[in-house]
Amino acid sequence: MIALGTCHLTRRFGGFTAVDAVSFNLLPGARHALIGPNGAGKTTFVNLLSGALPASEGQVMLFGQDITHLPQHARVRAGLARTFQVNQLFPQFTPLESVTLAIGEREGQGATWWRGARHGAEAARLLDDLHFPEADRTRPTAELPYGRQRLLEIALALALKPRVLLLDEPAAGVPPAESREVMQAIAALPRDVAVLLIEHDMDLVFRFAERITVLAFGAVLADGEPDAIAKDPRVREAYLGTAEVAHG
Amino acid sequence: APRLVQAQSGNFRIGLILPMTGPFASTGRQVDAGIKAWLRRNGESVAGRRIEILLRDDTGTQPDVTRRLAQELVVRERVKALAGFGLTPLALAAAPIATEAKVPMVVMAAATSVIVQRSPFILRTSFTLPQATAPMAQWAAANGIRNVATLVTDFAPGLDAERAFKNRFTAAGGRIALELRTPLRNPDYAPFLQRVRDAAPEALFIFVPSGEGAALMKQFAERGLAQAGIRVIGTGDVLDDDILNEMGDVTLGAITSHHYSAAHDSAENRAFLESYAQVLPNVRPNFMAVGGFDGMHLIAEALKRTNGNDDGERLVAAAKGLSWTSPRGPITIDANTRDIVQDIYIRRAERRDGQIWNIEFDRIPQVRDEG
Amino acid sequence: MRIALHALPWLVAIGAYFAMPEQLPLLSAIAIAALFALSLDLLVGYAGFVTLGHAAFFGLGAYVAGILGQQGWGEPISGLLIAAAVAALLGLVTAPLVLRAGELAGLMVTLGLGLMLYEAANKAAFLTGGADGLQGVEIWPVFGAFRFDLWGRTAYLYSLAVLFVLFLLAQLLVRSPFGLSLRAIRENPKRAAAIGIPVKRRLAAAYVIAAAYAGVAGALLAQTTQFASLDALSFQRSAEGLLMLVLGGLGTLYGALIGAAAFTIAHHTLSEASPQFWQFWLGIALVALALLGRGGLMGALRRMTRR
Amino acid sequence: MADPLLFIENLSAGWGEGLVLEGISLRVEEGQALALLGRNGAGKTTLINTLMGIARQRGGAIRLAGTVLDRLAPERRATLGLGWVPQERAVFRSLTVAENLTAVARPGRWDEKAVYALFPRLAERRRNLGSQLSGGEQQMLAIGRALMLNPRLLLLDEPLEGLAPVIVQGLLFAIQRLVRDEGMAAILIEQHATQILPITDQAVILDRGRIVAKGASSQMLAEPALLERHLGLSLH
Amino acid sequence: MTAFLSVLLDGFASGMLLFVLSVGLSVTLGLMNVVNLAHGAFGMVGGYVCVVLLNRMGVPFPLALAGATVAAGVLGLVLERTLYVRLYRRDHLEQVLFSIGLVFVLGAAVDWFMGARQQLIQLPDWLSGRVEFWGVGLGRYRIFLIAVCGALVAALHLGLVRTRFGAQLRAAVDDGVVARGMGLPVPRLFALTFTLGSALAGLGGALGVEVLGLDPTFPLKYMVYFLIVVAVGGTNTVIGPFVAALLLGIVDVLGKYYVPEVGAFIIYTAMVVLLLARPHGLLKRADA
Ligand SMILES: Nc1ncnc2c1ncn2[C@@H]1O[C@H](COP(=O)(O)OP(=O)(O)OP(=O)(O)O)[C@@H](O)[C@H]1O
Ligand SMILES: Nc1ncnc2c1ncn2[C@@H]1O[C@H](COP(=O)(O)OP(=O)(O)OP(=O)(O)O)[C@@H](O)[C@H]1O
Ligand SMILES: [Mg+2]
Ligand SMILES: [Mg+2]
Repeated sequence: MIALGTCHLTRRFGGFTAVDAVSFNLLPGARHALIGPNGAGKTTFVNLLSGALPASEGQVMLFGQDITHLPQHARVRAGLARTFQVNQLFPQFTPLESVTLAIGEREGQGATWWRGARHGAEAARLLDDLHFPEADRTRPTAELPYGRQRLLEIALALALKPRVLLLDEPAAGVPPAESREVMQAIAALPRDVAVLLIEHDMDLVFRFAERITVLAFGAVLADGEPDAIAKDPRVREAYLGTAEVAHG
Repeated sequence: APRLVQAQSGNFRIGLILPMTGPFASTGRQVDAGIKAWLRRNGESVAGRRIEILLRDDTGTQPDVTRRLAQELVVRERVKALAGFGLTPLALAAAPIATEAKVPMVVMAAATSVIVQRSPFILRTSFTLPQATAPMAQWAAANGIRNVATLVTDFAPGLDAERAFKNRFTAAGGRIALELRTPLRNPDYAPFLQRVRDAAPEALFIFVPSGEGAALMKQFAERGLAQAGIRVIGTGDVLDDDILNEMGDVTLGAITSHHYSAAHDSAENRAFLESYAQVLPNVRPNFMAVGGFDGMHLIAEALKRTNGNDDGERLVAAAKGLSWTSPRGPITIDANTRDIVQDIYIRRAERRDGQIWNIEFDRIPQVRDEG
Repeated sequence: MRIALHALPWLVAIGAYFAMPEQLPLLSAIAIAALFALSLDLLVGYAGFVTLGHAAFFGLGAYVAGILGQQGWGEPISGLLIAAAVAALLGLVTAPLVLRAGELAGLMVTLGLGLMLYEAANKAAFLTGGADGLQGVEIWPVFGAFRFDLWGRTAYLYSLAVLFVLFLLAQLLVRSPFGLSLRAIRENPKRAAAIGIPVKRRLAAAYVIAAAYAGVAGALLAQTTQFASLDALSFQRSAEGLLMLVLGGLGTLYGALIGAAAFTIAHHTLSEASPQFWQFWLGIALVALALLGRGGLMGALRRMTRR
Repeated sequence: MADPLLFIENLSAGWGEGLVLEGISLRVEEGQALALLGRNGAGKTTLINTLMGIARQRGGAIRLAGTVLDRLAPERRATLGLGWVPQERAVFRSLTVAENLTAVARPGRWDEKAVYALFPRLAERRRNLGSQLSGGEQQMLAIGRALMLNPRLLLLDEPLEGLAPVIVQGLLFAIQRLVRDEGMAAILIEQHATQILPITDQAVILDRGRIVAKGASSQMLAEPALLERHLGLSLH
Repeated sequence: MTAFLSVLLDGFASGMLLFVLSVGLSVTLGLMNVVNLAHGAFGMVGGYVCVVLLNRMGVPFPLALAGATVAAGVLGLVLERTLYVRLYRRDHLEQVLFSIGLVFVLGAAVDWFMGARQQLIQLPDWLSGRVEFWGVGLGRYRIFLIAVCGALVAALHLGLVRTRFGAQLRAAVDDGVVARGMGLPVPRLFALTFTLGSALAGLGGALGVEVLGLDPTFPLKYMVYFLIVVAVGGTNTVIGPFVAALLLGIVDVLGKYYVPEVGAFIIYTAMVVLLLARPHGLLKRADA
């Protein structure tokens, strides 16, 4: 069984092909990283998977179901959650409110109109798990320091209890110490949750990933075990440069 | 609980509801000035009671506001007469209040036929469109015009005018070549006039609300319809005295029918012009102003006849059948319909002493509404 | 303390009935305007969806209730419900069009649809009375007992009661998860979709609810004045509703009440004092408020109470 | 003694009524790079934004080459020689890449061509709108845009975030060259202290709005315990 | 056939007028992102200035046009510096509240000085009447409108949208704070542009007097049309609104000529259809 798969997935903007016939599989429970040069099409790929952008061609399958034409919210219902590279938060909501809202939607209570919101306790527990400081939970999101907003970005995705989680540069702007904590929380997700991580911090990537796919110019350049990728000369030239790669 | 108190002394309050702002503001200004002119001329005391006018703005477009204002005026301000009413829908909205409160309601501007039937307390001192239009049709037929296009604004008075013209003109053997209705808002007359040109009638009959006539006449000239041998005929609204002079040479020669022209030659009118000039200098009174002037006169006469008694039913009874010589000429309030009966004049726009006037050259005496 | 604060507007409203028995027509007008502004608040203030054509629903409600009354069904409460249903139906039909277009274009589509309905009502004179308005509306006494009188007592209490009930309902709505999700959509539709909120469906629901509310407001106007006219459908009506809402403050529900009251009273008093130039003073007031007070009157009130 | 390029004394600043920074004193000489370190919320961005005149300065003094900046509008500061790369990048969304660069250009060594040479990717996307760039491309554009001002002092708020490793290397090298060879000065914020300490001359660590450590970068690199204490950072 | 051409040209001219009236709004709303519903009020002021110069002072028509443009521009500049500056960063709806208030104030002020009546002007001889080309007639004034408008479009497109000034302006609108941080004189850019928008409104108002008439309700009466043009045309451009205005003018006039019964339906339907087909403006594709 494949958790999330694509078949010749393509996205064009005018004459420019950002994602070029990508066929890709994410296994249940995978700890998979997607790396590649800037503008390679990683975020666009995630947007296609999550339904934020319609595909020009190709298919997206989630647990065997064709979701290519499902709207975003239906994909979320089906167990697919994502974070954004550039924060997408509710500026006037407090973190607690935001997470409560996400949990409520997950539980299918978003259309309830006759009583107040529940799930406050579960939201608090989730923020505890992520070491989200108590004092920042009830301030408007807009006033939080950037790093805290990044953390909330992840909390919102985790609140949905996804079976497939797509993380677009979750650690960018977060100090290494904290990002490690975050990645630990993600690594500690149930073993059947598949995670796709996009990240330019190679420490994190090689610490986390069991498998790596490299995207360049919209197409798959390489795919394999971390060790093999680290040694691949094409990947070194296009992406890694002379960086030391830690092994975790 | 509030109650209508029957006061027989003190001020006689009149609730005057007019469009003082908005697209029809000039109507309100004219009527208001007409009333002020009457008070200036005749004094503010009638049958021992001081006349007090409470002016309210209905903006000309909101019937529910008009209705509420009428309601407030009778309930809170205890007015003993309602007056004004610039447009048909607004008058219609207020009619039930007059009925229920039993106060006379003097319509000074609105001109659709039906209005007076909506309440036994309504009296009218303006005119009706059929009343002003039918004589135009008759004159046209009698003066060798056989084939006419009509162009009216698409709202109740316009439809009244269209119907009246058609009935009378075809009855007299004429033919309607084309019937056009222009929208009330954003009328661009060019395409309509182009159609008129295509149809090439002998004359074009026009009714548009006052103020609109300017744009229409300009377009008429610009399109060269006159050169194409098409004459302009219409009701006096088109060549409203308020702006006639500024409309310029394009109006010269246009024939219209109406009940009042500022150029009307009579002692009453000269006196009216004089007091009006004291109220609103530099503005020529138009048919709206004379409607206000005569409406005020009607209320005052009725009040005199009841010896200052302000009971609404008695006031209306006293007003019915009244006749007098107005600045426009002899007029009567029909005892049955409570509508106005008046002379209608056929006029031609001409330049006199450097100014343009509607010069009356024919008269159809004592015309009734045939709505 | 909080409860007292919440009860205050309603106590004022009931007090006004006794204190100002001669001002009841104005007070009814305020209640109706408040309901209209409230319906806009649900859509604009909470869901963040601005419309310029909301009068379409107001006017439709007015004509439905009016035509019912004219055709011999003058029972007021069922009239309100039918008007609400018809307005909601129009909302349901037009929602996909309006939501399809996106922000500025959607706004203009609401405007266009509103203007089209206006023209349609104008042309359908056999049904609506055209530019003359709907004549001969007769509304039966409320509960068979309270006649709509010249002083406007029944009209006011009836309008106020309807406003009160719908206000409570609105309050329930905005505090519920549904209401929260509307606010979330306003704050960030992209993220809202990514946490599984069906954005368009929720907005459509808000649109339909707001339409029903506006329909009731229109029906109230038609019933209490026993009259309906084109101006109920006009752009001016939509714009005035928005002005009241912004004046009072968006997204608080109370702002709609305060804004409607303030605007209507200011309009009324100024135009009584100066029938020709009241717009000057009203304009000055609006400009000053826009410059001074963020969040409208409610914002100003909040800042004052916080001190 | 001659004024340093940037002179900050006893600065306090914040947002609205709140105070974030207190008692900050700093100097940056021409041709020097300063690393500004600290945890999330320490006030790094607030410091940079205060220099730009965007956060509110409440006390103390800021001078750029002797000119008092305290009350100057942001645009004046920019023309005096500050080149700012905001943390959120904030490229102009409705301008193309080329327009983003030319709209702010001031004469000097850095022009469109030089920026494209540093970031070839931008040249390829020259006609794209700012809103249609990838995250990393936006970062490059934000840096390029600041360079187009030909500033005397670059303020780089987490400029490496979101850039591919190979680009990071190139950029770090370029900054080093700018400072050493062209005499530009720079303040660099970065979460990964180890990445920028090697290319900066001095370093400052902020914690809760105060300077808690200050010294030569090389010395800091040699003191992992200090970094760990203030940044919660273990180097390996 | 000649009738058709004649009507088509009328529609063209009517669209041109619509454009001149709205172009100021596409500058303030489209480029500056300020919901300036008082746009029509600046047009009205321009119109009245033109009327006064022409009728009371006997100034030649072209000079009166220039006077109207300058007067509206100066008024815009003064109001921008004193009032509008405070509203740039506010909610769009608060801008609506403000600008409607301003419409009321200016409308009432004009009423105070000039009265509520229609204001009319007499065109000079060289602009009145009609010329015929191969049997197709067109009013001289409409030809004049077409010429002025064509020149405006070209000037604005080349001088405002596609220049460094235009890019700086858009940058300032995208993010005023960052733009200032990049050394752009944002307040000056805004003041200049707002002045330009108001001046254009004034010119439009003055040109419109002859065709549309003028009274204190002018700003509200035509507000809907201005909005339609800008919304259908799309923001960030002047060519879009230009095409939109032409299209709407032609559709409106042809509709009135061939199917006068449907009245104003046509223009509204056209607008809704265009908006649904091209939500981001005529010249932009949805996903670009
Ligand atoms: N709406 C759009 N129109 C045109 N081009 C676009 C659009 N969106 C993205 N692109 C282009 O598609 C390419 C891929 O972008 P994408 O955001 O997927 O890159 P990425 O791999 O996530 O890069 P990064 O690592 O920098 O985030 C980029 O070159 C970008 O400029
Ligand atoms: N625009 C703002 N409005 C109000 N408060 C702000 C704003 N920006 C930052 N703050 C507050 O200032 C304090 C310092 O934040 P700042 O962004 O300067 O930290 P930082 O060191 O840059 O953190 P990070 O590493 O997350 O970028 C925080 O408490 C934050 O909430
Ligand atoms: Mg990306
Ligand atoms: Mg920061």
